[in-house]
Amino acid sequence: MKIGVLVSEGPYTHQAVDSAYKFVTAAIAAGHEVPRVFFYHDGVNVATRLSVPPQDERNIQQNWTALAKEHNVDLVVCIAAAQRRGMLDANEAERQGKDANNIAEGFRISGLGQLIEMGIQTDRLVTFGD
Amino acid sequence: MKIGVLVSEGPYTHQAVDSAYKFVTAAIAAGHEVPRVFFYHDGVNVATRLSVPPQDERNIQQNWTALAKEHNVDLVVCIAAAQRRGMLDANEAERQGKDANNIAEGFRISGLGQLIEMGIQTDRLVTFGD
Amino acid sequence: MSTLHTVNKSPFATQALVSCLNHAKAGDAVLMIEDGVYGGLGGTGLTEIMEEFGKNVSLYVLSPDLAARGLDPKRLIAGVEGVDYPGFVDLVAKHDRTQSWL
Amino acid sequence: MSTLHTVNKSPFATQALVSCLNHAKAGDAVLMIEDGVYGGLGGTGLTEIMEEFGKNVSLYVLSPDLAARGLDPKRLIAGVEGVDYPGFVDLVAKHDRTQSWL
Amino acid sequence: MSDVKKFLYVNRRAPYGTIYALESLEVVLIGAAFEQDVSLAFLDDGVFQLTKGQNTDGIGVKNFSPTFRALGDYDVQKLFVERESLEERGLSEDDLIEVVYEDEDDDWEEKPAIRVISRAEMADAMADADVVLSF
Amino acid sequence: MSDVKKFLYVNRRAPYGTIYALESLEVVLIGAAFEQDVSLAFLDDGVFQLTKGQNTDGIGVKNFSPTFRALGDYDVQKLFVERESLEERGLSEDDLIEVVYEDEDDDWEEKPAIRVISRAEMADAMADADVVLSF
Repeated sequence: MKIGVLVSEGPYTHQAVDSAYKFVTAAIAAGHEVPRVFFYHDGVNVATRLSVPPQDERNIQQNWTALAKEHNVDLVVCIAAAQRRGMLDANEAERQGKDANNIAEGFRISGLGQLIEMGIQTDRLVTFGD
Repeated sequence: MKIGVLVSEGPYTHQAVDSAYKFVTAAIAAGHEVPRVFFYHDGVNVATRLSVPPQDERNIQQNWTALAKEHNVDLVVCIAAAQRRGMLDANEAERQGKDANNIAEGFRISGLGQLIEMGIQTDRLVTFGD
Repeated sequence: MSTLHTVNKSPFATQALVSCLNHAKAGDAVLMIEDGVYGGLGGTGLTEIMEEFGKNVSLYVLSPDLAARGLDPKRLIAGVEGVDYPGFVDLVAKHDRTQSWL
Repeated sequence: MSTLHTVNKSPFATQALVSCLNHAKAGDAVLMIEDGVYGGLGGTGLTEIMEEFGKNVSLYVLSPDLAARGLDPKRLIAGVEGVDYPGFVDLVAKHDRTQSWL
Repeated sequence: MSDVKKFLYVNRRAPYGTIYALESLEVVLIGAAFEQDVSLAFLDDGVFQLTKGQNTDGIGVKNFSPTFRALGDYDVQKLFVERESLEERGLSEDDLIEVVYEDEDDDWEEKPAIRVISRAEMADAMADADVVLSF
Repeated sequence: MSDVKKFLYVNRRAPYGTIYALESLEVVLIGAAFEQDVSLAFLDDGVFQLTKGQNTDGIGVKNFSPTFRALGDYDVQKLFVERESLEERGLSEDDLIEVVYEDEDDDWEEKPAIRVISRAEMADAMADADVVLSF
């Protein structure tokens, strides 16, 4: 079965993205396909490569990047939500005249259409938020 | 009277930081002193200089930076909360081996001691959060 | 000695307002801001309890937040007073401490 | 056709669980996750209403979230079943849609 | 699975205190281009999103309430509002903005898009959806 | 104003679902160095922070509950827990972890730092504080 996942809250502050990670891992282990995870609202903050969590805590961004690589999951960060919150990739930074960017490997910035498309193309959609 | 302000939520997602801005502006206009605003939890995300809000919306970071400059308000971003969430200044980025930084002018990164000190040295402490 | 309590959550969504009122002391003030302003609405299941608490505690709503949400001040429970941001600042200064019910 | 509802808020803090139960249909399942697991606790003011809803709706808690919060499964209301993450996935697959009550 | 899915956008939160209401609307506007069967549900504090007379000048946040009125132009024709949620908040349909759409099956007559329904009907609408997006 | 202020840390939220409980504790640990009069208040869902037997292995989040037990070493001696909040949640004092401190005025005897108090006493504790920090 194809399961799409929507993450609506940022890392460390809310458990939502941890629950989503556990869920996606379990879904893939059970033989389901998770073609895409869409990050919206503060969920876009998950994609920063600049976080430095304490050594004895999980590194949320790195876990997602590794998961995406291993299981070919498309991690999409909503561009409109990302712009408000200061999440940019190199292209966006150049386009907006910003002097830095912060999106980690494995995440890509795209439009809300990717969320609708995920809803159309998957059999289930599960939302993790606040 | 000296009034300290604590901001606990991030920009655009929660109204808290907008309320704090209006409050601080009104407090200063009324002749009070706001020596420091402390940004904790997701509040640290207010300090990013990389945000690009829609043209017809307020620019939260720029408003705070301007307010700090005009009225000499010390905008302190909690270092521990900031590290988790990927908010770094140039020094921190170098120390942590990160290839970019994102803290805007007018904000400085420091420890939680600055929050306690604010509680000790001000007559009132007002928290804006979720 | 008295406290200014602020509440920024809708009483229809969370328990923050009720918990605040249960801990406020006579002579305290409660200022409802942001989504908290819905707590000042009359004609709801909460109106009676608010009127009761209002006998001992001064109840305020932040008027700009009320206007943003399209609520006419006429809808407010009797005794609930609207204040603007300068009024908010005055309330902070007037009371000995501020406690936020998040 | 049936729905899996997920609730991730404490019923003592927000109205999410009650609103969910008020909209769930016979044959639906409600999975309480994160702070939502507190909704499965017995011996509270909510226990009776939960038992009533449990007659028409299957009630689950996510066991890892229950354990994180130091709650023994023995504390759960009769009829509330613990599931792990693979069980969560199975519930999603089994029901036709998932609705999150945030 | 048919080509057209039923999308239900569930709005349970008040406007302005948090951004969810606004960002929900942004999804609806983008989603309208996908020619799916779209419904919006307003229940609990979500009904506050539709109140008349919103004026955000005093809080420095953009008033997005006029955007709801544009939904008809995007061919969004079903805004379900729960009656019990209104009543619990001391509101009635008269307190809500008007949203209309032009009915192509009825000589493009303007019709109201907001439909006040009971809690039981809201539960039916939820159970009828293929995809539920919660904000 | 005296040199020592009364700081009250108010904890009203459950652990793990959000980070507020953990980040509140981080403030308390740093604040302990400032030699102020420190109290912690646990009410509403905040009482869940102190439950025994927390095991977070299954959710991938760090278990910070042992840190509470270290508070005594930081000379934090007053953890007020509201009785009504416990009762509403089906909990009693037996369900809570033990936190002790050494009383320097009583030959360094170990004493319990957790004090279960009534809602009225909690209101008194709040009204007695100079600085209230809410998490």
